[in-house]
Amino acid sequence: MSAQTLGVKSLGSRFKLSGGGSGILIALIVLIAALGLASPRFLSLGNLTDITRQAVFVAIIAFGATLVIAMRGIDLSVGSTLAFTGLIAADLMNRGFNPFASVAASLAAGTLIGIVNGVLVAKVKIADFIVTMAMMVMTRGLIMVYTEGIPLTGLSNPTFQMFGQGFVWLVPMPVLITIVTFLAIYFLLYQTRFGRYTLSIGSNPEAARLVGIRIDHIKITVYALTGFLAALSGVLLTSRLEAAMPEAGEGYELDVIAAVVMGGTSLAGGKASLLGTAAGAILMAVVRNGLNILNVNTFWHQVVIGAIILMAVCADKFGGRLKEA
Amino acid sequence: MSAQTLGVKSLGSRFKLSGGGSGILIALIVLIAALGLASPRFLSLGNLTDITRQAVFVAIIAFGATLVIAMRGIDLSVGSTLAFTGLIAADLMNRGFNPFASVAASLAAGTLIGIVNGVLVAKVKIADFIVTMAMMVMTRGLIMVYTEGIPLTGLSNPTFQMFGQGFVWLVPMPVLITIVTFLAIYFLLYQTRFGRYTLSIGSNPEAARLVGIRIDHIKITVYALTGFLAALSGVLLTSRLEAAMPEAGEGYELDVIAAVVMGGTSLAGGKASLLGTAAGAILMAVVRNGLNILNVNTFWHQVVIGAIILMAVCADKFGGRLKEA
Amino acid sequence: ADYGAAFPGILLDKVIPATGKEAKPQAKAHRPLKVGFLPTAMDTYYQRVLAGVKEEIDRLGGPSTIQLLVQAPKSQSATDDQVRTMEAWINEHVDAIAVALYNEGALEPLIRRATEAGIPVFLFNSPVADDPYYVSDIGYDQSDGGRAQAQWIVDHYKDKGEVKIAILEGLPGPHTAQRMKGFNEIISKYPNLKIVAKQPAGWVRAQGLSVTENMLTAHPDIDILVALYDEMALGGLQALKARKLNGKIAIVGYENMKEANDAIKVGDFAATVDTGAKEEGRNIVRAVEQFVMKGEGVPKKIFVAPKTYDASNIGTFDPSDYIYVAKSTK
Amino acid sequence: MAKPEQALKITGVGKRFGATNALFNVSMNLAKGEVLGLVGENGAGKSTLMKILAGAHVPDQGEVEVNGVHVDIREPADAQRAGISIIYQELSLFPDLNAVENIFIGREISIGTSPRLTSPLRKKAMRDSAQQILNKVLNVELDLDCPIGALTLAQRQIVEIARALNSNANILIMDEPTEALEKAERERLVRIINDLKRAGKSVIYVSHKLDEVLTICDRVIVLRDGACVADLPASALDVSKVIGLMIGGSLGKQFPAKTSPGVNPILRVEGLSRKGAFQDICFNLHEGEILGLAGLEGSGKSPLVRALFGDGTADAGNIFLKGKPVAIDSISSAMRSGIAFLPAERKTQGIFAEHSVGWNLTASSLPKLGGIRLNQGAERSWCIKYIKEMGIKSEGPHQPIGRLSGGNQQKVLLARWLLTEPEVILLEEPTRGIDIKAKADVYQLIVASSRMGKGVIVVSSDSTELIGLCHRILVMFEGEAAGILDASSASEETIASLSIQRTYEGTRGG
Ligand SMILES: Nc1ncnc2c1ncn2[C@@H]1O[C@H](COP(=O)(O)OP(=O)(O)OP(=O)(O)O)[C@@H](O)[C@H]1O
Ligand SMILES: Nc1ncnc2c1ncn2[C@@H]1O[C@H](COP(=O)(O)OP(=O)(O)OP(=O)(O)O)[C@@H](O)[C@H]1O
Ligand SMILES: [Mg+2]
Ligand SMILES: [Mg+2]
Repeated sequence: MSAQTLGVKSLGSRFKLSGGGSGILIALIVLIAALGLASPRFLSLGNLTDITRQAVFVAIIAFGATLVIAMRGIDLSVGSTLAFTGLIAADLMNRGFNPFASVAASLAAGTLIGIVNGVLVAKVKIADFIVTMAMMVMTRGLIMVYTEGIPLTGLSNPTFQMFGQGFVWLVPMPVLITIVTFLAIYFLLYQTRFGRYTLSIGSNPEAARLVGIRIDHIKITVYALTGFLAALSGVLLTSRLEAAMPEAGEGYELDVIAAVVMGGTSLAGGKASLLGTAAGAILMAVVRNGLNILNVNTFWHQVVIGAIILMAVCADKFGGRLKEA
Repeated sequence: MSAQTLGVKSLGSRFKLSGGGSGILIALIVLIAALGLASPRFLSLGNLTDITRQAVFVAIIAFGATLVIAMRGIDLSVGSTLAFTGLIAADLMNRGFNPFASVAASLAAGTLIGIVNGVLVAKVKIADFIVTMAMMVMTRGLIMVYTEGIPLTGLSNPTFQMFGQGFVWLVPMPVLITIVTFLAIYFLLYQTRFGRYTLSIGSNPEAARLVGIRIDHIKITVYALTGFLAALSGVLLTSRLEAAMPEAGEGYELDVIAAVVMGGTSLAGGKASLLGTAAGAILMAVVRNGLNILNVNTFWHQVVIGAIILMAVCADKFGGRLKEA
Repeated sequence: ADYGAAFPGILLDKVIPATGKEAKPQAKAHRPLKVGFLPTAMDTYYQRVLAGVKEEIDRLGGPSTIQLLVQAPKSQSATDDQVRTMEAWINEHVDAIAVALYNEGALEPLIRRATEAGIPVFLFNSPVADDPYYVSDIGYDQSDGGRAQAQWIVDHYKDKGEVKIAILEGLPGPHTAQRMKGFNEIISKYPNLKIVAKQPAGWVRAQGLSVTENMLTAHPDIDILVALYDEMALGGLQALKARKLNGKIAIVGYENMKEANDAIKVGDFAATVDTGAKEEGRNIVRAVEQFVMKGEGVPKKIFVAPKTYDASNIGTFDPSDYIYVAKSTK
Repeated sequence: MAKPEQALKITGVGKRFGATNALFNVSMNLAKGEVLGLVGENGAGKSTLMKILAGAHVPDQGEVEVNGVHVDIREPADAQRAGISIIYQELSLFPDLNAVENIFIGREISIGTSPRLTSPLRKKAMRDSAQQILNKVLNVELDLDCPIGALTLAQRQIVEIARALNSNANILIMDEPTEALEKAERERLVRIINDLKRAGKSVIYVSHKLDEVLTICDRVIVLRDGACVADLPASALDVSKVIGLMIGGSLGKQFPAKTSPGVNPILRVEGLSRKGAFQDICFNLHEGEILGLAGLEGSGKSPLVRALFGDGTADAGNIFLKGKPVAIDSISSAMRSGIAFLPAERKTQGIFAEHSVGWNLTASSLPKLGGIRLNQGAERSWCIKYIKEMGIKSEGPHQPIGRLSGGNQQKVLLARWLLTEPEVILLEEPTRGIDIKAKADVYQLIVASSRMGKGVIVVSSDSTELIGLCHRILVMFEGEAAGILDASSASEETIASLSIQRTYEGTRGG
C-alpha cells in the first residue's frame, strides 16, 4: 500500500516529466509511425541507428540544458563550446597526446567555460542570456583566431575514432555514452539534493536563499555540467567526423532549447522533464531524417521543421492536460 | 516646487530608463572617445553618419523588442520577418506596383507575422521563445521556397530608393525615420495607457489581470508592433541595398536582444529603457565600425565584440548602481 | 586517357593520381540512376551549378535516365545537415553522390562509408579536397580565382605608381584562405600594389556595404576594391554610389553574378572572375556518365580555369550561362 | 529561585536599510521552554529582527548567543546549524515542489552518513515523516503529490509550519503565522506551541492579533520604530496596554460606529451557481451596507466574490445592479458596471512592486487620466490627495510601492479602487497582515465609502472583524449559503457553528 502510494508519489513528483513529456512522446510515436508507412526504409535498423547517432550531439547537451532551464537559466554558448572543445581534443591528438588525455583535456576545457558562465551569472550577476551569448560569440572568435577557419583533420587514431564511430554489439558507442549520460543526469535530477536544489532555485530563487541553499554554488555547478556535456558532445562529433570543424555546432543553442521545451520543461523554471528532452532531441533528428528520406523539396525543409516544432509543443500542452485531467 | 518634485517623480518612474540606461551611455561615450583618439577619421561627420545608418536596422527592431522584453516576452522571429517583408516589398516593386503600395503591403505582412506570434503566445499559450523561434525558422523557409536562394534585385525606382538612401538636409532618411519611430515608441511607452499596461504585464501579470488589463490584447498588439517595425527595417534595408537578400537579418534576433539588454531593460520585465536600447544599438554599430577602421585582424573581431557586450553590461550594472546610491 | 574529349577545358596539370581507395567504375544497367546532389547551401552560385547539371541530364535523356535528388543544408556551414543527408542516401543505395564540402576534411567518414557501400562520391566546389575516397573533385582551384583577380589588377595597374587596395573577405575559412593565397602570391610580387585594408564581410551584401563604408572612412584614397564574392562587391558598390565613387574606384569581384556582369557593362564594376559554375555542373554529370554509366575511369580532379571578364570582353559572355535552358527550347 | 536556562540572548542588535533605521540597539533574551511574544506596528522591525536571527539579514552591529555561546549568523545555514528555525511572514515555499519536498527542503534525508549534494535521497522515509507531521501533529489531509502552488494559502501556511516543526529546532520563530489561518487551525497551532513549550523548546511569536499573543505567550516584547520599548510578562498586560506601548498613545475604538444602510438594494444576486464552487447563492446588498462573507477555506466564498468580479464566471443565476440585470463575463465588464475587487494576496496579485505609489494608485483608472496622453500631473495630485486622506506613510508619489509596509501598500490598493468610483466594493481579507492601527484606518475607510452609499462585501477569516465591521454576515458552507446572520446578534460561535455545522451532522450521521 505505502509502496504503491510511493509509486504514485514519484509519478507525481515527476509529474512534469511524465505529464509534460507525454505529449512529445505521443507526437514522436505518431511521427515515426507515419514515416514508417510513408517509406519502408525509414524503419530499417540501419536508418534507426543513424537517427539515434544523429540525435546524440544535440541530446547530450540538451540534458544539461534541461537543468539550466529548470533553474530558470539559459545557455546560448553550448554550440561554440562544442566546437572549441572538439578543437582542443583534435589539436592534442595531432600533437601526439594519448586519446584519453586529449579527451580529458577537452572535457576540462568545456567545464571551465561552463564555470566562467556560472561565475558571471551567479557572482557578477549579469543576465544569463547576455553572459552566454557573449560567451558564444567570444568562443567562436577564439576558434577563428586559432584555426583561421581551417579545420583540424587527420584524426586517424582508432581509439579516438571509437568514441564517435565504435559499436558495442549493435549499439553505436556514442548512443551508449548518451544513454549512460541520460541515466546519470536522471539520477542527479530526481534522486539527489543537487537536483532538488536546482529545481528549487528555478521555482523560487528568494526562498531558495532563505532555506539556506547555496544558490551560487548550484548555479555554477549546473553551468559547469552543461559545459562538460557540450564538450562531451564535441568530442563525439569530432571523433565521428574525424575532424574538428571551426563552424561545428552553429545554431545548436536553439536546437537544444527547442528539444528541452518541446520535451515539456518550462522556461519559467521549477520543473524538468529529462525524458521529454530526450524525446525532443530524437524528434528533431527524425524530422530531418524523414525530410531526406522522402526527398522533400529542400526549400520546404525549414517550413516543415518550424511547423513540427510548433505542433509538438501543442501536442505537449495537450498531452500535459490529458494527464492533469 | 511641485514642478520640480514632478521632475523627480517622472525621473523616479523612469528610473530604469535613466539608471539602467546610464551605464551604457557611459560605455558608449568612453568607446567613442577611445576610437576618436585611435583614429581622427572616426569622429568625422561622414563616419558618424555611416554609423547611424548602419545602426538603424537593428535599432528600429530593438525599439519593438524593448516593449516585448519589458512585457517579459521575447521575439526571435524579427530577423526572418525583416528578410521576408523586404522580399515582399521588392517583389511587388518588380511587379510594377507603386512604391508606397509595396511598402504598405510589406509593413502589413510584418504586422501579420507579429499578430500570429501574439495569438500563439497569448491565446494558444505556447512559450514565446518557442513560438517565435518556430516562426523564425518557418519564415526563413518560406523565403527559400519563394526565392530558391536567389536575391531579388534591380530596385531602381528612385522613390523607393529614397527610403533607405535619401537625405533630408544632412540627415539620412533612414535615420530620420528611426528618430521618428523612437519618439513614437517613447511616447507610447511612457505617456500612454498602452505603455503602462505593457509594463504592468511585465511587472506582475496576475495583478495586471486583476486591474482589468486585457493581457491577450496588449500582448498581441506588442508582437504586432514588433513585426511592423521588423518590416520597416526590412524595407529600409532593401531600399538601401536595392535588393532583397534571402539571408538578410540572419542573427539579428541576438543583436537586437543584446542591444535591449545592454540598454538596461531587464529580461525579467516590468521596466524599460528605450534610450538605453538606442544606445545599445549604436554601440554595436560603433564597435563594428571601429574594428573596420582600425583594420583589426579578421579573426579577432568576434572576440572583441563578445568582450565589449560583456563590458557594456557590466558598465550598465555599475552605472545603474551609481544612480541608486 | 584523353580526358579533354569528355571534359572540355579540363586543366590536366591539376589532375592528381588516384589513391586506389576510391570506388571502382562500374557500368550500371538500370535506369533511372539515382544521383544525389548536395551543395553546402542553395544560393545563386549553386543554382547556376544546378542549371548545368540539369541541362547535361537532359542531354542524357532526362529524368528517365538520371533521377536527381537535390538536398541543401539550411546554412553554408551546416555540415551535420549534410551528414544526415549522406546517411539517408547511403541507406537508400543511390547510384552516385555529388557533394560540395564547405570545409577541408569535412564528411570524410561519410565519404568513406558511401565508398565502402559501393556508392561513388564526387566532390564539387570544394575548396580543399584531401580525403582519399572521393572519385573526382570537380570545379576549379579557388586559388586560381584569387590569382585571376590579382592578375587583372597587375595587368591594369602594375605601372601606375602606388596603388591602394582594400579587400572584402568572406567569413574566415578555406574559401577565403584559398582565394587570398592565390591573390597574395601574385600581388606580393608588385611592391607598388599595396593592400591597405582587409576586412571580413561575411559573404553578404549588407556587410559588404557597411564594411566598405567603414574602410573608406579609414582609407578615402583607395584605388581598388577587391571582393572575394560578388555579393559583397555589390554591397561595396552601393557604398561607392552613395559617395559618387562608382567607376572611380575599381571594383574587382568574384563569381560573375548577373548583377556584377551588368555592373561591368555600365562601368560600375571593373572586373569579375567567372569560375565556370555551369560548366562545373555539366562536368558533374559527365563524370557520372563516364564512371557509372560507361564504367570508365575519370580524372581525380576535373578543374577548369576561371575566366576574368571586364569591359573589354564582357560582350563575349553568353547570358544563357546563368539559367537552365530546357532541352526543347535549345 | 533558579534562574531558567538561556536559550537565546541578543545584545545591542542594530540594522539600517539605506535611510531607514530598521532596528536600533535591540536586546532581549529567551529562556528554554519560553514562548515570547513580539509585537509592534507595521514596520516596527519585527520581521527584520527575526530575519536577522534566521540569517536572512546580517545585522550592522550586535551579538547573538545561543545556549550561552556566541554565534555568528551570516547566512540561513548558520541559523539552522544553531538550531534556529523560522516561519517567514512572506512564505518561502516552492510552488512547483510538493508538500514533502517543501517540508524537507534543505534537510533532505539521504543514504549514507555525510549528506552530500549527490547522495541518493530516501524519498519514502521523507514522505512517511511528512505524513506523520501533517496528519498526527497538525492533523490535516493534504495531497502530498500535488505541487503546492495548487494549494490554498492556508494549506501553504500549514506546510510552512510543518517545515519549521520538522526541523526539530530548539528555537522556533513564527512571524505572523496565523494571518491566513482559520479559527480551528489557529487553535491547533496554539496547542502545538504548548507542546513545544513542554518539550523545552523556545518560541518567538510575532503577530498583530494581540489577544492571541497575550493568551499564547509568557512574555511580550514591544518594538516601536526599531527600538525595544517594553519587555513584560503577559500576565501584566492587556490588549489596550499593549496598543498603548506599540503606538505610544491610545487608539480610539477599533471599529467605527455603524450607520444603518439604505433600503434599496444596489446589488442583487439570484441563484448564482458554478459547478464545484458555489450553488444557488441569493442575497441583496443595499446601499451603504457592509456585508460580511464568512466560511472556511474552500467553502466557496472566494470563488463567489471573484465571480462577482468576472474572474471566472457563474454557470447559472442572475446579478442585478440597481435593479438592472447585468452580464458580468469578464473583469473589464465588471469594472464597467462599477464593481471593484481587492484581492487577498497583496504581493502576488495586488502591487506592481518596482513601480511608484502613483503608478499603482491609478493602475485601474488610467482612462481617467485622459484619452491618449496620460496626464501625469493629475495622477500626482490625486496621489498626494489620497496619501493625505488615508494617512499613507511614504516618501511621496514617486516611491516604489514595494518599499512601503504592507499596511501602507494595502491602503494604496484600497485607494486604487476607490479612485474608480465603484458602486460595489469587494474586499478579500482587507486587513491581512497589517497592524492594529492600520486596521483601524482601513475600517474607517471602508465605513466611509459605505457612508457614500456604496455597497461593500468583505470576505474575511476573522470573525471579530466581520462582526465589528459588517451589518450582516453571509456564512458559506461547502458552496452553499449556510445562513445570513445579523451582525448585532452574531457571535464568533454562531459563525463558527454555521460554517461547520454540517460537518457535525456528518460526523453524527457517519
Ligand atoms: N528589505 C528591506 N529593505 C530596506 N528596508 C527594509 C527592508 N525590510 C525592512 N526594512 C526596514 O525595516 C523596518 C522594519 O521592517 P519590518 O519588516 O521588520 O517591519 P515589521 O515589524 O515586520 O512590520 P510588520 O508587522 O508589518 O511585519 C521598516 O520600517 C523598513 O524601513
Ligand atoms: N525593499 C525595501 N526597501 C526599503 N524599505 C523597505 C523595503 N521593504 C520594506 N521596507 C520598509 O519596511 C517597512 C515594513 O516593511 P514590511 O515588508 O515588513 O511590510 P509589512 O508592514 O511587514 O507588511 P506585511 O506585514 O503585510 O508583510 C515599511 O515601512 C517599508 O518602508
Ligand atoms: Mg514583519
Ligand atoms: Mg511584514
